[in-house]
Amino acid sequence: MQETTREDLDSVVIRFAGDSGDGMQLTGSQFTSATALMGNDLATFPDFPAEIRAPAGTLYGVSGFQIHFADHDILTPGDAPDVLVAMNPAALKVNLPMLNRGGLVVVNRGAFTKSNLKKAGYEENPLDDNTLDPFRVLDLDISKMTLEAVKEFDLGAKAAGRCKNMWTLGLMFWLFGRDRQSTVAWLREKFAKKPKVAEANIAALNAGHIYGETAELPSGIGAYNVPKATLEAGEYRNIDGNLALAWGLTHGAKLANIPLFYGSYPITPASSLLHNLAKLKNFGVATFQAEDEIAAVCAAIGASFGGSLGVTGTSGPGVALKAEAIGLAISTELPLIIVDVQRGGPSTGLPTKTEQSDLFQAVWGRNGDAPLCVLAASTPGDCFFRAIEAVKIATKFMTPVMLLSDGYLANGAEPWPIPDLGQIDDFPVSFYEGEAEGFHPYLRDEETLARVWPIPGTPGLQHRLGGLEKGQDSGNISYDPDNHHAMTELRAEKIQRIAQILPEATLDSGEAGADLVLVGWGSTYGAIRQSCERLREQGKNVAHIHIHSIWPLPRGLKELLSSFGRIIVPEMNNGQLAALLRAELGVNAESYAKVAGQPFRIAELTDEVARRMENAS
Amino acid sequence: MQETTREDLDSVVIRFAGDSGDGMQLTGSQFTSATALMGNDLATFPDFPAEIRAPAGTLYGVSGFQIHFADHDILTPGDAPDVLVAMNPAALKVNLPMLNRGGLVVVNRGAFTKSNLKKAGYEENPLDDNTLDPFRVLDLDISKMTLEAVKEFDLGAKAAGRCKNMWTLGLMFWLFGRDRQSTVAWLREKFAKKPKVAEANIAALNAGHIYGETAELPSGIGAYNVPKATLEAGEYRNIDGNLALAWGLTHGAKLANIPLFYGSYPITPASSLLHNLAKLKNFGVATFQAEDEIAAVCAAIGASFGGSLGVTGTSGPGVALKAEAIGLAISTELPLIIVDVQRGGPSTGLPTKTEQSDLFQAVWGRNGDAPLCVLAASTPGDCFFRAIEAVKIATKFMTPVMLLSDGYLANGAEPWPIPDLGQIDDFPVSFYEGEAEGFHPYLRDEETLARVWPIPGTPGLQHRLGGLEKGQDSGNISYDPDNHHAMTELRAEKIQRIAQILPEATLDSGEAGADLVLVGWGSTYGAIRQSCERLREQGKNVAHIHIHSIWPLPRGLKELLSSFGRIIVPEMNNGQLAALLRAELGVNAESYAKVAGQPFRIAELTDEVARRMENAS
Amino acid sequence: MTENPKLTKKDFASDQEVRWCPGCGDYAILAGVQKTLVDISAKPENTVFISGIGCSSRFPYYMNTYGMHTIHGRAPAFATGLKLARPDLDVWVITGDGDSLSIGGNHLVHVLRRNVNLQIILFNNQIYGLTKGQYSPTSDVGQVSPSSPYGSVDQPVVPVRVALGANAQFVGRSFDVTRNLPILLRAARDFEGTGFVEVLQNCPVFNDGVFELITDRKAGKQRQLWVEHGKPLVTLDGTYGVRLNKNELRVEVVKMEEGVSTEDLLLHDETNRNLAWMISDLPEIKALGILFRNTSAPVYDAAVRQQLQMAKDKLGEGDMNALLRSGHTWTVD
Amino acid sequence: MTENPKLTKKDFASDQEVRWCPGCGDYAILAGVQKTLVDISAKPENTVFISGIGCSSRFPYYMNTYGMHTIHGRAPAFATGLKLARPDLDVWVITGDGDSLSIGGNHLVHVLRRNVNLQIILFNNQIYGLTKGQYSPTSDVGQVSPSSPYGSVDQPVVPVRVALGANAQFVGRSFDVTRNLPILLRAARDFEGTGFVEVLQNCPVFNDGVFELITDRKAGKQRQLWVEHGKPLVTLDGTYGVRLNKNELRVEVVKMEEGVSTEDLLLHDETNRNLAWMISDLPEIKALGILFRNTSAPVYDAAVRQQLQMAKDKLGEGDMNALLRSGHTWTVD
Ligand SMILES: Cc1ncc(C[n+]2csc(CCOP(=O)(O)OP(=O)(O)O)c2C)c(N)n1
Ligand SMILES: Cc1ncc(C[n+]2csc(CCOP(=O)(O)OP(=O)(O)O)c2C)c(N)n1
Ligand code: SF4
Ligand code: SF4
Ligand SMILES: [Mg+2]
Ligand SMILES: [Mg+2]
Repeated sequence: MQETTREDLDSVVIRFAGDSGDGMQLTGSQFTSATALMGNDLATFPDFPAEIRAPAGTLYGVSGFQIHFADHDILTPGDAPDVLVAMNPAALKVNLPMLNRGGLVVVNRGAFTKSNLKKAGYEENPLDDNTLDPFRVLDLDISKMTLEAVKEFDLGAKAAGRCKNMWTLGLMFWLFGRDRQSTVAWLREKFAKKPKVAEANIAALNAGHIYGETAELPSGIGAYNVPKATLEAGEYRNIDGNLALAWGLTHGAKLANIPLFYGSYPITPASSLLHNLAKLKNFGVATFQAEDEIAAVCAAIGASFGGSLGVTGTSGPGVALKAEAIGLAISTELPLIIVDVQRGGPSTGLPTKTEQSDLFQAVWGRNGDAPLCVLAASTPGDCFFRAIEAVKIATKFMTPVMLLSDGYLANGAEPWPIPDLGQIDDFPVSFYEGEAEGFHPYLRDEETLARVWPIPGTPGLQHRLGGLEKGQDSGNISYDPDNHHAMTELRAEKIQRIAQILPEATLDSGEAGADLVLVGWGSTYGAIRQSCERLREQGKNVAHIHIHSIWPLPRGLKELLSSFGRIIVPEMNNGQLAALLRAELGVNAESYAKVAGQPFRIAELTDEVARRMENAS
Repeated sequence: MQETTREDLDSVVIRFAGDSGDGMQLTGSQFTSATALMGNDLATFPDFPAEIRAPAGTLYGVSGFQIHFADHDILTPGDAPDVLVAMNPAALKVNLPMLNRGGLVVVNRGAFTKSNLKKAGYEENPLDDNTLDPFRVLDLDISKMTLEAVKEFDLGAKAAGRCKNMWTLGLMFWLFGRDRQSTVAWLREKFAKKPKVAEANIAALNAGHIYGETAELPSGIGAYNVPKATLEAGEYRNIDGNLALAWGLTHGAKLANIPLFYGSYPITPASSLLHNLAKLKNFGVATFQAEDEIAAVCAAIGASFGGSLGVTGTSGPGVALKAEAIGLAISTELPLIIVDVQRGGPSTGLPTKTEQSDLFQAVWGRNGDAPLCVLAASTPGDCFFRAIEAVKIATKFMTPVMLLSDGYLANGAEPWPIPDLGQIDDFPVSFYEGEAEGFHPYLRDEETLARVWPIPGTPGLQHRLGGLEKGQDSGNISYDPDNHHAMTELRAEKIQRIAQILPEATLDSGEAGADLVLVGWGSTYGAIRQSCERLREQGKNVAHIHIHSIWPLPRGLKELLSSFGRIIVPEMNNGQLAALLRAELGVNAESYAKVAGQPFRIAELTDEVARRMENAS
Repeated sequence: MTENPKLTKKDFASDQEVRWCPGCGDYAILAGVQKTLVDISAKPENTVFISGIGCSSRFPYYMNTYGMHTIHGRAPAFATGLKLARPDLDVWVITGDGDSLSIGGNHLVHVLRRNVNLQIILFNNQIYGLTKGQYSPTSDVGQVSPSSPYGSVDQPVVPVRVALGANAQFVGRSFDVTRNLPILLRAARDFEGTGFVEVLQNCPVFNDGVFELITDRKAGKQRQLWVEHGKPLVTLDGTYGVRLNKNELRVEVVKMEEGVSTEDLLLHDETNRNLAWMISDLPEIKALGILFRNTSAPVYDAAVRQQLQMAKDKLGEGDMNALLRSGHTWTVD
Repeated sequence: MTENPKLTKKDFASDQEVRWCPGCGDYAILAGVQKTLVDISAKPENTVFISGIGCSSRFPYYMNTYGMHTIHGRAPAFATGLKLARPDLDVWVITGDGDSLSIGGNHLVHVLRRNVNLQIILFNNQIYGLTKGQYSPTSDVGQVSPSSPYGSVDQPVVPVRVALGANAQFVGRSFDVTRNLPILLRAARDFEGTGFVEVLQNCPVFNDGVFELITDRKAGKQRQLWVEHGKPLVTLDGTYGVRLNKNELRVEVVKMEEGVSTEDLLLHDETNRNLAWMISDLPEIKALGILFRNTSAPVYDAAVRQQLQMAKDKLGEGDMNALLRSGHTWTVD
């Protein structure tokens, strides 16, 4: 076998697309694993339909998985694909408009049947007219070649056909010089009980690979190589946001030295957090699938009363339902973490799409003056650390913490340097066990203003908590006007004091005093950061601040912001952080809103900022 | 009988206080009726405990009713009482601190028994030490005199004792020269089936009155007269906020020419809105006591889908529960009114106390970008007009409207010029009945952006509504990114357009360009207005703007506000409108927060503003 | 649509593509409902389908009637409001086992106890379909699912028992792929009050074959107990019967071949709530059809309307001018 | 509190003044619970009362134990979380008919079906006390109240039927002023699983005397049917008995004086859910005591704990360092 000469590329974006039933998510994640093992930096973006298994061949049934990998640090799944793998006409139709001109299209001609073309709304076969002229095309009957490859296994037509994603993956592995070994191992494990299926899939994978090696590819299409990225040294793994949250919460509870109780009701895109935690029973993690979101949060609060770390996770509509109970946790000053994996709203909205539109709800969505701490994770890996931080704040300040993630973080995976747990300080809880004499449950720490946390079972400290206002000095129900005013201020002040243990506001990139600063939060981190770099490459003097604590805001933010000529806040919502910054800091924060259920593309962000800078000058 | 000479007073504040079982609320409202009939302007403030019927004699069982009446326009129930009627030691203990020095205390010595004194925490009888030295005192054994007055009716000791509030009322009627007739008539009606009880109460009432006429009152205590106020001519009645809301909603639905459907779950202080509406069945008002707040709002939305005006009323914790469903009404663009009669928060908070702390929740308390219209009533009588406005907006713009009231408005009564209904324009709804061809339910009016309202039963226009995002041009479910962005903006823009039919921002008092403007909303109207007057009397150049539409804000508000040197926002919350003004208008709005479950006192507001003005200069 | 010519099933299908997984039991229920509407000569414009959230709750989109796809668990509340406002409409509630028995359990209980005149079809697949396969309140103990990797430990509820306990007045049960479905649905629709129908539904993706023993085209006949008022309780092919053990006040499922005669069997009495209760959760076999029907229970929306009318009859049509002047008023000149 | 000397009722009373209306049935229930705790030698520090919102839900404030006065209707959910976290605690849920059957109906159903090891005392006064007297889900049709000035038209539910329908494993009923209350509460507490006890409670302010026929010190004996396992179903003074009409599968309340002998009567079998169902809503008389008790049902919190333990036994104590390295990892040098 001759050695292939490979063209070096510094970065590639591939989009795998096919029917929901075509296994594109699996294909994508196998490609991701193999790519990660090659030492590239990468980011991914699964994009699937709301229907569980939409009818084959339809436009709305197209499932996509995009991976961006490079020889350098990257932070987003890429704006536009360089390579599109389209397993059927619908996948081609939906995704072709995104493809870069000159990009490579890999199509499975075998799926371009009359009926599929019709379902996709093609009058002509796009493989046979000039539709694909602007692109390089690998036009293959993958269906047929797959059947050929697996025929010795006698699987039956349907099961045999299902191997075509592995054939395709094999080809892609060859094209981009990835190793098949991890996928082979994975197939053997997954189909441990059906070895025939495993071997057929491996045969398909190999056949696709061999096809690349042996077939004469059309001119302009060669084998590529994306050299290793110079990532920081260390041990890496892939991680998605909901996995990182599950592990971070679990480890946070360990650092606090209390058991983790997770109450939840399934909802997209938060469900996998429940699934991940349900697997950690040997870590002492108790999960409770409640009858609804309200019961889930109430159970978590009940568990916190008992000395566990009560956590509840959901998405926007679920947070709305939990608002009343969260108010009780604020009033009773119990630790509680509410994870909001945001999705497109309002109402049921776009359940499988990403958005950042629950910021207002997180900060202000409750009756009464009801402050709590709001944190936001910015990358899948950051979810791990943010979860630990949330546990620390909740237990140290005796308060609910709302932890914001979103659909993009939840499902997107990134290579993640496995943290050295030894470097993370613990913060063990000590339950109050003081004298019964003079005791009441609202005795406070002077510095944090946190109340004591005595738990049932402690002799002599019997007490009752509740949602009625309580006397500052007695803990008993109080209708006294001045006391209510004082308690309202105290609850607000306690949350503000959390800023003291959070990092001060800092620049992510650029310099203080720049012409413009982009202020972001949450999952837009990668896009904003890279867009800033491009803008600076264009000679524009821009900086980037990324906020991880929405409430309280980081110390020094106002001062830092006031050094800039202009503030633009790009958000996947209709301008919520921008409004909050104006309300709290009195700064002139402009909004750049994208509410499309899709992450920002670096190019659109760069262009818009550049445009605004020019219009101003 | 000799003619009494009466001293003229321009205004008096009386506070009736006693056990929950003493009938103080009744006494107060009878005094109010009689006072209204005298032509005084007045305002009232009932202040009762959370317990239904707290044990007799306890401090927390004290029930109060304050009335302020005058020969001039007044707007608040008064800062501090001039007269305190204390039916027992606990009532004296709780209320004496509020009384103006030199004020008059009327006490029922008969209730100052050892056990009552002890329950109130008095070591000595305050009638016999120097506690009352700073005041004028009418020290009477009302219990005994009442028994005497009603003994011929053979009621039994308990029932006879219950007449003592009428004896007291009779005395107060005499002291302030009110007519007994309306109370006599009311007693006869109320006890129509128990004439003996009616006559005994009347006898007590008369006895109290005669006591005033004939007994020699201690020096310094005389008969008073508060001349008529020069109110605008017309027919008047007393009204409290929840009654005005009930009638306003009912009349609003009539003007819209659609039936009113009210779904609710009881909660203080909103319950009486349900009670009031339940009585209006002959107006075609359907009320539905739902199993919870969620079902209440959902049923209202269901009714709106069917062509009714769906309304749901509750207080803060209930609004929290309704948030998810309100999002659906926003997404489906159905008319809906949510009445929030605010109370002290967070959580269960201070259920019987007033507060304005649901503003954030009203504007921003939902998942996703979910805009709706938020209106706020400023006086009990204003509730009527604001309710009509809410109906108009909901039906004209096809949107939910949140109508904010509060405990103070709900329970407080004021004399109200009965409106001439002929002066209020109707705004009949026309359900869409266009062609089936090209029809979809999100066809819009170009001007208001309201969608059409076709209702079930209309042949050919069958359609499905739901909470998933819908295509702007098809009304069908759409996951298209650009469409979602456009729809998000459209929903926001529709609500902004409501400002076009609302009054422009105007000054309530004072002049543009003044040194300082007080910006208020809701039930603080009276206190702010009168405080402004006092400040101007002190030579300070201040103005007052009162906002009735929180979202959208009135047109021209930013321009108007920018004419002032300083903006202070007094609110019964921790600074919510102030934050919203900063966020939306970028103006420098300072907060003056009072979160005490109590309305502002004119004096405290005046002093605080004066203090801040001095500190600045 | 003045003359209303006889409509066909197609007339009740909307222009939206049906988006359930291939082989999903929901297709059969959709067809069954459409057939029912044809059978009863329903008018599309007077028919409304209201659903919550779930695979099953996508149902209204596929019907050429009015409809609302609302929020999770609350469909009965929306439907109650609509029915109170518009008694002239024929209102159907579509819900899943999660939608109606997990988050929406309370609304189900309350619509049933009120006996609002509408129909409820509960698609019971013993799983959360839309959120990808977590166990539901009807899942068997031990169900392995993403949220119960070691098997669920939650005791399930029996939907028709919840309904009976909530004082429901019409309780029926069927399954997806039977021709009897439209018959039962028609009875529910004809019932004045809430017609509650549980439909066992196969989810081939997340819970395939969970009802197979009952619904299998052939073997199922052994275990299907289609009850009929006045008829003995015996399964479709006569294999099993139901007998009362009078000593212990329990019902027993007996094999007919073991010498039991039809006379020994209980006769179905659809007006007897106790009997419905006792046969609602039998071992081995499944009672199907109209388990309970009480036609004499008061109907909520009718009672509400009646009070409205009574008030008008008694007090006259409301007059706001008069109302504003009720009680004490006074005049300032 | 090491030696735990015998405590008295006073030891279970907190320092807070009891704030119910004079004559409220809640006082008697409070005393009954305190007596129960004394009887079972409960430790105040290991006992927790969790309530929702309502007059009845003020209860925890008056107990010198741990407690939470939570939000309306959700007490069972808080209690479930607490019990899962802390199986060592003795957890009691206190709730009203509005709290548990109106807004909280669903949580009640779910705690019962799961059979969490705790006790629920439902104070049923057939009214919303705290919000001043609106009708509740247990109010009789025709109840005049501020929200139903023309009389309520809502059909009520029977609390114990809701419980049975939800698959509850211990169902009891009592009333406020009876000495039998502590006996029943003790049985509920001793039960492994959810001990559900409905207590008929008089609200002298808003619904005075609604249970008078049953609870009257003298006349009530006629109508109180205190059931005992294995004993015939006959009221306290022998006036009425309960007989099975085998032809119609109904139970009949019969006057003993009309020549009925005790042998004709049904014997109570507390393990028979059908019997419990049938006697749960009798005309004229009220079945009281333990209507149903199934001691062999699995207990939720125990099962959850067991899975946690199993996982540890099987996989070893979780190791985060190992977990972080599970699946594919790679090293960059
Ligand atoms: C408030 C809220 N919580 C959770 C969800 C997520 N969710 C959607 S459908 C569903 C359960 C679906 O199960 P079921 O009702 O049995 O319907 P099926 O899909 O099985 O037909 C859940 C949990 C949601 N949409 N809204
Ligand atoms: C979310 C919410 N809705 C409504 C209320 C008002 N509320 C408090 S108690 C109650 C009903 C009380 O009835 P019940 O449970 O029977 O208790 P009781 O007072 O009769 O003991 C209601 C409606 C509330 N506190 N919170
Ligand atoms: S997931 Fe199951 S219930 Fe949902 S559509 Fe697919 S097969 Fe049907
Ligand atoms: S209102 Fe009724 S239930 Fe509530 S405390 Fe008073 S008497 Fe008891
Ligand atoms: Mg289901
Ligand atoms: Mg009650």
